[in-house]
Amino acid sequence: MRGLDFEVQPSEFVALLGPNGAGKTTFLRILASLSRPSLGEVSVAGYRLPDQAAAVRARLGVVSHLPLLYGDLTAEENLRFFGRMYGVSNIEARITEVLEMVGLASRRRDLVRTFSRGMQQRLAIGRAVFHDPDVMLFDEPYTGLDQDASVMLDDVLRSVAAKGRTVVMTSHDLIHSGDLATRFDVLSRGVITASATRKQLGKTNLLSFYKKALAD
Amino acid sequence: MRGLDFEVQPSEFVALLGPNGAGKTTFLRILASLSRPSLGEVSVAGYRLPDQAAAVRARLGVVSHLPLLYGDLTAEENLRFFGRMYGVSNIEARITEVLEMVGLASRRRDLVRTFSRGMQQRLAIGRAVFHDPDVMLFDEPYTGLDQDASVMLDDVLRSVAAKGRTVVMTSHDLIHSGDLATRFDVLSRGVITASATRKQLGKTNLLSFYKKALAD
Amino acid sequence: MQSKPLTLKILDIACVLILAIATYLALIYAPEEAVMGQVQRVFYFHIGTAWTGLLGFLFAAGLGITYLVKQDLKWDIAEVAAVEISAVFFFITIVLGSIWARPIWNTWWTWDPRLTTAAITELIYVAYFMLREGIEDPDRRARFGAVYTLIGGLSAPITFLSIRLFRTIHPVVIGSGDPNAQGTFAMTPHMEVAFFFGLFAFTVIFIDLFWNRIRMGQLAAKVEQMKLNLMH
Amino acid sequence: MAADQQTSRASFLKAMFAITWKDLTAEFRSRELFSAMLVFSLLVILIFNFALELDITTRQTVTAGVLWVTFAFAGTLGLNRSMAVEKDRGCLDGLLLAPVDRSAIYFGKVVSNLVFMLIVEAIVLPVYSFLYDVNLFNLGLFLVILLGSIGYIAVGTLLASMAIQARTRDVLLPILLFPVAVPVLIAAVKASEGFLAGNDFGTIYAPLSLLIGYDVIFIAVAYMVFDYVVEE
Amino acid sequence: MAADQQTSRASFLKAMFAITWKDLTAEFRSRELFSAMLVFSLLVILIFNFALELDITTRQTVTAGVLWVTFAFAGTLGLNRSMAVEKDRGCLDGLLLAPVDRSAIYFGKVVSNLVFMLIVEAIVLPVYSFLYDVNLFNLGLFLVILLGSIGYIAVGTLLASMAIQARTRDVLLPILLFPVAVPVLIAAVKASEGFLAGNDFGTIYAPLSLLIGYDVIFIAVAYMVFDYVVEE
Ligand code: HEM
Ligand SMILES: Nc1ncnc2c1ncn2[C@@H]1O[C@H](COP(=O)(O)OP(=O)(O)OP(=O)(O)O)[C@@H](O)[C@H]1O
Ligand SMILES: Nc1ncnc2c1ncn2[C@@H]1O[C@H](COP(=O)(O)OP(=O)(O)OP(=O)(O)O)[C@@H](O)[C@H]1O
Ligand SMILES: [Mg+2]
Ligand SMILES: [Mg+2]
Repeated sequence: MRGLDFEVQPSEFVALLGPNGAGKTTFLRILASLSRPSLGEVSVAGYRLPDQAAAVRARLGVVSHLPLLYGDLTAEENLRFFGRMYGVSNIEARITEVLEMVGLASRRRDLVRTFSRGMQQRLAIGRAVFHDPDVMLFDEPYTGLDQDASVMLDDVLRSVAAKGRTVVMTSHDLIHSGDLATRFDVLSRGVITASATRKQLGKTNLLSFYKKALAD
Repeated sequence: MRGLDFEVQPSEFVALLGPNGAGKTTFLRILASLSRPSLGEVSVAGYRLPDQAAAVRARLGVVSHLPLLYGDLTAEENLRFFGRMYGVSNIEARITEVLEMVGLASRRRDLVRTFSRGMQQRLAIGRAVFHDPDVMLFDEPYTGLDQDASVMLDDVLRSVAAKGRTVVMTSHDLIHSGDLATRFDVLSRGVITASATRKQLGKTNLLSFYKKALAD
Repeated sequence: MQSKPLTLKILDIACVLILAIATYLALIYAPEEAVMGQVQRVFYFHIGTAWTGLLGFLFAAGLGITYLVKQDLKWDIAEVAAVEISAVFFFITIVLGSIWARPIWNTWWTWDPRLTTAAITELIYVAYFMLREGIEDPDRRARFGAVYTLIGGLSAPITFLSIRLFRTIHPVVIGSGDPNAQGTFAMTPHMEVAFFFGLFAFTVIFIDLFWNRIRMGQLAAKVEQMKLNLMH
Repeated sequence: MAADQQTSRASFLKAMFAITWKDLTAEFRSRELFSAMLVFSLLVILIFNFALELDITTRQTVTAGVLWVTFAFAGTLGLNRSMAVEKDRGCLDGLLLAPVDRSAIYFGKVVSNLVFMLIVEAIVLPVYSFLYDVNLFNLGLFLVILLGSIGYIAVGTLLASMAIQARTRDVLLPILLFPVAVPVLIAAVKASEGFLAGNDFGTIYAPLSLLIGYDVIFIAVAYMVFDYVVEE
Repeated sequence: MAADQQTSRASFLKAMFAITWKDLTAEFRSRELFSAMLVFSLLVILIFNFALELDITTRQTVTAGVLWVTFAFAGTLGLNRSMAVEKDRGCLDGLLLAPVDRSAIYFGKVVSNLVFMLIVEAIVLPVYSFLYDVNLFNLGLFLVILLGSIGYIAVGTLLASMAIQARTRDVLLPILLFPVAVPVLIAAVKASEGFLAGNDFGTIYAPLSLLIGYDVIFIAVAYMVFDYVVEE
């Protein structure tokens, strides 16, 4: 990852687009302060990263390529554990609420390692929103989700955006991102080559904007 | 996986649909003779499974949730290895061809463990089609692919279908599957609840067919 | 690409001279030791490499701490350099010790605590290189390396201290009244000259190699950077 | 770090016990790790016995050595697995993302690893004393085992967190851990021998204080550097 | 199975060598496993000595035992990693999907594991003979090592393929393998002792033929049951 300046305003919803190997995942890991940029400045919701990463961590919800769940714990135990780590109050009520939201209420006492890929992804999303974070970093969150779960995630993201929270999401699915995001950044070979807000985009088709950005 | 009877004719393209945890992956593993059904009969392209699984293996190409690749070998070494295992003739020419097809020609000498998720998925597809199989089992093959790679995969699947080969594919992406498949099976809680060919479906929308099948 | 600084070139040449002098002092100038005979001449280099090696490990731990505080990769380059040279020196100590031991103790190796602890110390730094090998991200590699040299730097002295819990046949130079130790000898003034010059010689050689190795590390880092720029 | 300073002692302890609770819950459900460590310990003891064909008198003198080597091997097994669980589905990233002091993560893992190790030791001891007909019910020995295990786990947990982040994670831990844990093992063996032989406290004092010193130093150092091992 | 019968001998060998080639390519690129096994062997030897403080006379009699325990431990390390590589990205499924006789997979893995083990042994032997001042250059011993390694790897590869499919893959292998491999180890130790002591062939004949017997039985059994271990 070379020189890279990036800034998200509170209540922005940024869709990070780019071809395979462009560096989207690497970039999100930097935002989550799990990696360090070799050069350049990054700031999320007013905090400079990575220096102020710790300050922002409590308010961060992350969905990555891996589910970040313990296979030997049940769904509810996983949530309970992360609830404690984030100091969430009223954990039990919140567990029920979140499990219902992601449609796993009936499997709450099953071990996560027996879950199918989509069910793990659902729970990973539940885990990411559990502590009601202000900033969300989602790396291809639609992976493995079925129709119902996609609609659920759309709802989650929409309600989050409605509350004025910040979202950065990567996705190869231009339809979902096109519906939800307020800003589109195209990443290619480790640099942001184009950026446009929904307004600037106007009537332009997202796909053609994306293609054009890559062609440059 | 409960009692399950399933049959694919040569040159059919079956899209296997169903919610998370329905058993699609489990089912594909049975078809690939990597698991055994507890009950029921399954046959692929005229071979009964799992008894005649070995006979069908040479003609089988599989893309699963995992890439089935060695991280410590380069892209071309991986293909070379699998080429030898399948007894492919003229391996080197085929490697170049396949790597170009999946758009990894420039990374052919890089270790697979340095690949991004989408690049691994591309190579996994390359690996699955390397020995030009007659029957393909694809489990959510679009996962992680960018626009270009999706188009590439569409082309691959279309050309395969045009050659009269058999494909069974799971996907949560109704648009891609709707475009390609000739038959749609809906799997729910381990049983096939509905099945319709493209003709039977006629003008009915695939999404509404799917929803109806699940509602029953 | 800048060429070698002049001071370093001079130091290189000086090192060759100093090594020659040290060799002369050890092999010819110093008198033959009465009991052990000619092999005893190994002593001057045995101690020279042992001390610079051990101090080098501690020095590396210091560089590691500096890296952790400053988070600047140049300290990592220095740390690797220090560990590498010290590991080689220490290996030479063991080899020379073995050569010495052959006639004195009548064996190449014996399971004397000092020798065992020396071998274990060497293995700590072999493990250090294996750890670095297994990590790709340069920052993480540097951090892990620094942490491990620190742990190693703590462990090695304790290991050496702990041998005082054992009987040992390996002579302990400083403050030892151990009657079990075999083959301690009294140094004549000529021997002392050769001994101290040996210490001095290996210290200077360490510094020279250290400098060269740092330069090499910097060049390697530059090449790495250029490769990266080419790829993008 | 700002947030770390804000973190109060209460939330530190809460996070630490959340981690311990999670490990113990998972383990007491399956009892996998636990039984694996136990069976492995017994196998090591048997293999020792068989390979060395120890006769009764030698056996008496090597009890402490065999016990500690067994604990060390079983300990690596436990440490490796306990950290591999964190890496498998990216859980370590999950922990690092949580707004808690990183040292809470370290101490949480130390406590659960220590609990596993102590339970295994508590079973191995009577079995050993049954198999070899030696009396190991000795409060001094228990104290040494507690102290030795603390030191071993303290440095082991730190090194295991590095090892699992390397490519060779299956094999790296013993290589990193054994050589640096040597002081703790030596001191523990010496002290155990002393207590088992019923020596007077004067002779046991040295290894025991070395053990305590080692524990303190390694916990302190691990506490200070753990951030660097897991961060970024 | 129909396809298996169709598979000609040529394609069997081709598949087998493809697997071996892949393992060796990956390993000779990084030399990770290899150096890990080596360092681990040295550590085991050192630790044995340290913990047990064996005196010289005992040491001579236990050479064969210590050697084989070292090989056994290093062997588990290698087996575990070599099979873990197959599991990591689902590669084992990839192998099982290939239209080759499953026993070709088994023999391919056996050959590469055996190569690793023999290389490590080839280095450990001279080191050991240096450290213990025993002459291990003995054709009979080499034969025993070859036969013993074949038996150990034959059953070890089979058990490792089972172990990695279990949830506790990090810890299961030694527990499964050690008890099963005991006959091989005992026979190997006895035969090695015989050759080292220069006994006449009559006394060595028994353990040697036992060893060959085990090799044949283990290979035959593994060949027959490997299908069941990996399939479905
Ligand atoms: C940390 C590593 C070592 C240090 C600091 C060290 C230091 C010394 C010193 C200071 C002496 C001279 C003592 C005297 O004559 O008063 C000595 C002698 C000797 N060392 Fe070492 N040594 C080390 C490792 C080794 C090793 C690994 C070996 C052998 C393999 C070895 C073999 C010998 C022998 C044979 C002598 C001569 C003993 C005698 O005078 O009888 N040393 N060593
Ligand atoms: N461990 C690694 N070592 C070396 N290079 C790596 C490593 N991991 C990733 N890379 C490289 O970094 C680049 C960016 O990878 P990244 O995973 O961020 O891509 P991405 O945009 O998320 O792609 P995708 O859409 O396929 O997930 C790629 O070129 C990849 O090869
Ligand atoms: N190891 C296991 N142990 C017990 N149950 C399992 C195991 N693996 C999967 N299952 C169960 O089998 C069912 C089917 O899982 P499967 O992975 O086939 O679903 P899927 O249709 O592929 O779902 P998805 O769309 O999410 O990938 C699920 O209910 C799951 O919980
Ligand atoms: Mg990615
Ligand atoms: Mg699935």
